[in-house]
Amino acid sequence: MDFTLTSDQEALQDGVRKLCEGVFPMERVRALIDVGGVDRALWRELADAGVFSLRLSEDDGGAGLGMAEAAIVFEQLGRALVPGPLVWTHLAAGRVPGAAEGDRVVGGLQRRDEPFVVEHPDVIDVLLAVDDDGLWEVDRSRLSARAVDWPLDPLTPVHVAGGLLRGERRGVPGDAVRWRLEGTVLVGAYLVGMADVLTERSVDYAKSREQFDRPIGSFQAVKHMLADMLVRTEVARSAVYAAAVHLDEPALGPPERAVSGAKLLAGEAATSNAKTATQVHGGMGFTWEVDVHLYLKRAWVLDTAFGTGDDHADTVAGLLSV
Amino acid sequence: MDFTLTSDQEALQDGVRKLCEGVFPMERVRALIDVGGVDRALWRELADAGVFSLRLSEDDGGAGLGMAEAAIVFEQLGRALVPGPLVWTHLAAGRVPGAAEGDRVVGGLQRRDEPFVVEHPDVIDVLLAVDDDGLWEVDRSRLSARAVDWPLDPLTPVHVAGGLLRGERRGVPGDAVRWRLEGTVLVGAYLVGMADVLTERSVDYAKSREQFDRPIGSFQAVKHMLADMLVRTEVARSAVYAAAVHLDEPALGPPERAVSGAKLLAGEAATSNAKTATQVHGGMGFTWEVDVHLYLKRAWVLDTAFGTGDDHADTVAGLLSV
Amino acid sequence: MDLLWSESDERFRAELRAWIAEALPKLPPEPKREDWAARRARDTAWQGMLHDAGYAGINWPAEYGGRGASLSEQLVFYEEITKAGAPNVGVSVNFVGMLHAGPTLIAEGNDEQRARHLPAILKGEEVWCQGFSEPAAGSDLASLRTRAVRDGDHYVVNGQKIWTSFAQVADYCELLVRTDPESKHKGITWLILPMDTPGVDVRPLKTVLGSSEFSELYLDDVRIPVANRVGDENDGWRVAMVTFSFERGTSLVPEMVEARHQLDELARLARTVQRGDGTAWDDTGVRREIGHAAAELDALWNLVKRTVSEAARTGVPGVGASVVKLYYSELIQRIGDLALRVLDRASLSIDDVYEGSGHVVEERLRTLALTIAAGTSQIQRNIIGERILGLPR
Amino acid sequence: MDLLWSESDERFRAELRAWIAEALPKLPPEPKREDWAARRARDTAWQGMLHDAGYAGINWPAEYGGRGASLSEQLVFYEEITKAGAPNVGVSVNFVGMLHAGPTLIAEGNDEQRARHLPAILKGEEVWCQGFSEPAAGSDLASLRTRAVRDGDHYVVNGQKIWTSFAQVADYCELLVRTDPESKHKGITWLILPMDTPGVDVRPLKTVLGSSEFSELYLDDVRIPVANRVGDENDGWRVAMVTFSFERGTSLVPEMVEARHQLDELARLARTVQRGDGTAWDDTGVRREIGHAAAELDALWNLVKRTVSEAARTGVPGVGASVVKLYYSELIQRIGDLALRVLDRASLSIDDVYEGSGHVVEERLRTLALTIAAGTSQIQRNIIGERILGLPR
Repeated sequence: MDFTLTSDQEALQDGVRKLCEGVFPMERVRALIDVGGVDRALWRELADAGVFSLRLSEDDGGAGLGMAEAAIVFEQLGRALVPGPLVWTHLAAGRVPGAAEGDRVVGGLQRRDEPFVVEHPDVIDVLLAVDDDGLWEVDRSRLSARAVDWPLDPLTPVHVAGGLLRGERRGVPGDAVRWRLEGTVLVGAYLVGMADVLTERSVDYAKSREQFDRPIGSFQAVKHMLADMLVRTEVARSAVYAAAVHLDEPALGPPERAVSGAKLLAGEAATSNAKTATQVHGGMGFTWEVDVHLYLKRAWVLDTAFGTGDDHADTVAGLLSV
Repeated sequence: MDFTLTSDQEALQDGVRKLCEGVFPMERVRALIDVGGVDRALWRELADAGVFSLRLSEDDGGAGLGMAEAAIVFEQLGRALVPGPLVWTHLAAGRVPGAAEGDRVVGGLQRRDEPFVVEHPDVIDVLLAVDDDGLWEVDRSRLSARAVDWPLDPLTPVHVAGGLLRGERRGVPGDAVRWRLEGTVLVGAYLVGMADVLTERSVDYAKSREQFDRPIGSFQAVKHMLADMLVRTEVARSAVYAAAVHLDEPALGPPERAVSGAKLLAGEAATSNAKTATQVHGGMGFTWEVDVHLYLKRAWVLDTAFGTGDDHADTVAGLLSV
Repeated sequence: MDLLWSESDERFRAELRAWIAEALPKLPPEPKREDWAARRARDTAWQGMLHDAGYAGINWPAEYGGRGASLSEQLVFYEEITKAGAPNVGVSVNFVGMLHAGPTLIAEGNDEQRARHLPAILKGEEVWCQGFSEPAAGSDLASLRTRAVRDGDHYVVNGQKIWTSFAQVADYCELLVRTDPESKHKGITWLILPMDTPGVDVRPLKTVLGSSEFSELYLDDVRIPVANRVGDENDGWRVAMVTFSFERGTSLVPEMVEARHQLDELARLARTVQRGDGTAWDDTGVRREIGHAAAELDALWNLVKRTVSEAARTGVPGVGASVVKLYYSELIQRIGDLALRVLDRASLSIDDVYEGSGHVVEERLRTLALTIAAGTSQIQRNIIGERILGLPR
Repeated sequence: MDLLWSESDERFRAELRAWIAEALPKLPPEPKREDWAARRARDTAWQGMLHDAGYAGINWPAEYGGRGASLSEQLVFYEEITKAGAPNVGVSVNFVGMLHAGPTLIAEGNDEQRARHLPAILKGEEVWCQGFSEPAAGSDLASLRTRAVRDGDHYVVNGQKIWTSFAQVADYCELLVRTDPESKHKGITWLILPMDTPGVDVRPLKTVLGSSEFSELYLDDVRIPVANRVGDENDGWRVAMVTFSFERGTSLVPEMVEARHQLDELARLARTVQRGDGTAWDDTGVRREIGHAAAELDALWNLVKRTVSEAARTGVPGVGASVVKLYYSELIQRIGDLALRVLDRASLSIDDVYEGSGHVVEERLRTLALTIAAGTSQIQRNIIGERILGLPR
């Protein structure tokens, strides 16, 4: 039992962080609004860094790493708010040709209740659907989808589709179960990264912004809001790391409870921190120019991905021993 | 439309307040712990002041007043934390002989799910039960009840009973509907009075208690907690008064939504304020000697009386126009 | 305690309702979000129609051309206007003129200023904007730094304002400037700025909604006649605050009427949204939270009635007004969160996925500003703690 | 990141579990709540058994007679003890001796003090209580006023202490006194007070639970030998704080293990409590909140593991320890509220209405203290804001 990052994991964390700072500074992320969230060249840089392939075996061109490392990577992507169907393409690596290499952008959705909301419709090459019977590659030519002019998140353009058809099979039911668990944790990790950077940015702002001749961060009301941001982040991060480790280590027992709890708390940490960050930034938090709203909108989007908080709370309750 | 107290109502409010200050100072309320919550002489003083009879016609020995006035009275009783089955005896006035005059102490309960919890078992002369079919006087000699050594609220001793039998009929189904509505509002009014006095007492404490060379009420964290206490009280009070007025004035339409909303918010105001008051009082709030815990425990008790918050939120939702 | 409307209130309501039913269809359809000229045209047209029918300036004294309605009639007015979906003064391009600048001129302007502006505002001929906030003066408004220096019979103004609504289409701006750098509250002056004065530069400010109803105002050697000063030099803080007592608890009324409507809409949506074998409405937890929010809105509405009744009796609105602003702005955000939860994946679109769903998502974004503007929730709690509860600073 | 216990941890767990299974039945049944003598007898008996088996002072260094267990073994120890329902050091009558006074003597005592007290504490022969808080010195502990004046080789102490646990049955008290009235933190001294010293008056303090595990301590010309001083005169604040670094994130572990058990109990209760046609568990809203709380407790437990792992690596527990105390104390109160909601009318009784229901009601009352004691939640947020986030005071 040593629940800290290994030095390899620390190095990975550091590397991805620097990659994101170099390739995805905020102005470049913002520029992706105009191209549907994905720029092919940047996407390939992610692939080259191993973001999609890192859990493939070395024989398959991967790094042979586990979910713990994937979670570390996605946390950093979340900090930088890198857009696009990162989780789906990561899951598809090794199963959909070209995904691991960044040649094909893979999107996906869970087949639950209609209508189906397809993210990044104009930039994805492949659309996957997961349901209880397995993984499917949807035949998009037969899809009746409607474009949305005004998406909630400008970096997550969407189509609304009905009667989503199954296409070619890409996996059996067991794969679907595994994908759901892994996807849930990766989204959770991304959300923790968002919660984390929102705390940092809000703290910085509260230290520099003065009102009534004092930095606003010296007012207890603001200070306590910021403290709660840190608290939510640390609690959610512990949950996400633990869930990832549960997926890597079967001897720890069934992972479902840990996975659902992680997504639940990560979603709440990111949405709550984004709302608090808006409040701490005052009027500036209501402007397009300040980044906080981009985080808030993405947090809301991802809170619905791979199950909502309600879904996951239900799941955890059902797994309590009584 | 003039939603302020009339001068008669202000006089009534003032009168009951003074009565409570005179007859029910906190040390006397505390002394009632040893006698099951009711002292016959003090009970009769309440009756003489018209607490039970005020809505009876003048011919029947009452004051011919309405629910608005009853709510004003019960708010004051709540401030003073007067114990005993005040609401049931008030409802029973004119229907159970001796109730209005304070000669018989009337308790009651709603027949819903077992087990039934009978409050003040040792001091009530009559036990009423309300169900969908009407009002009933329970034959207590046939009741299988079990005494509780350690009640949550020392001023609300209880028995636990099973298989509660109906006894003599005291009212038709329409009476039961009316009693439930009226009882709900009166409990709500009592809870608002509690929320109110808890705010006052906490503010007083926060002004006088010094730590770090400052009154703790000057710390923003404490100040904001106290502000929220006031806010909750004012919002709940508006709801309770409005519910009472709806019961008095049929032209305002069906009262159910207003009544349920009032109880819901009053229960939350009292329980939340009592918890906040405990926190503001620090270590002293954890002592038996300081009164806050008596309010907290009573708030929890009353939050379950005449329907829980969950019940009432459900009721309001069901009455939304869609 | 009486919640029944008086006969005269009911008569007023019936007349108003009949008039709206006739007048509203004459109005052009709502313009696109960013078409400010068209929005000005429509809002001022409606203002003109209100004026001709005798409903303009519902809370303005009759001697200044207003309706001089009682506070209960004002409630009825806002209720009917909002329920009918007619343009609401609170979100009109000239809300500043109607709710702030006009009332300030009534209270503190001179005869000439009143004669020149009040009729034009009421008729919908003149639109005002507000130049109060600055980048470094938000919650601490009195620290504003836009400098006005006397030069003969003019003030020469330099500085920057922010959060100026509808500046693109405004004729005048109520401007707070610093005339004494040595003192804080007592060094501020209130000026009437014609927006076509040279040196005024309006730069649209994009909000989280992607729209630009707000602007930044850059003021570069802007010359404003001393005759445009309202009140004394260095007395502008008091002048600006006078307006707030004018509201007497009614300022959020249209917003709250709209919120009640929106909650009904949310309950309807919850019955529409498919969830497993049923709808979102079948979820006890969600349904109960909607019911809870409805109870809170009902209670707030009754608190408004208490506040307005107290104001009608005593002239001051009592504790209610502070409470309503704080509570409402946090509640409406919670309602918005609840809406996102009900919509689930459909919340990813601000275009309607279900009829009306886009509106609730847009509202969630819009209401982000409510806990910040006009005093953050943190400032509101300070005010309640210090002014109402008497806690030490 | 590794959550699997090492082989040696698992071996430790197996041995401990076997020992507990054998030892626990030998203990007398739990005494009545207020029978302090019997509680002392039972808790010290258990301590003696632990000592003889080599488990006493699980976190104490071996050179002072402790087990010197690794941090992960400490987690295993607390987990097994709690799961088995064995007496927990955190709520034992001698928790002060084991967790505060003993560690302080190890760190700051002299050889004589250590030799005299440490073995006795470990064997269960000596019980300590704590004399830190005063009526006017709670959150602001350093403002304590209990006065010690030097008189030859004694200090003469006058003052009042409060919140002294199990003082009725304690042999010694770790006492903070003021030796320099001119300075604040730097005028405090740490003394060993034998409880049978003349002038010590113990007055039980009744809590909201109606019980008296706490007392007030009145000190009237109490003479304490200077030899009983730990550390230097006026250096007592630092001495007292040394203890806290000893915990390294484990202090709430038994409490949290217990809470996980309690939440399972609540889920079981929810399936027992009849509600309409079904049980409280059929209520989606309630069930989801129970699931939510479980997720939070799981996460906190994992945060403890992170914290302890960091402490094992670096010697300091990092941010986790502050977060766990703040979050846990508020969470456990929410769980208690949820329990009252599930029990509905049955919550009116602290005697069991359903098996185990009384316990959760009693716990709701007990946990009221957790957001207050050892630093209120408000103080905790200040600490996180200032020490971790670096915000200005």
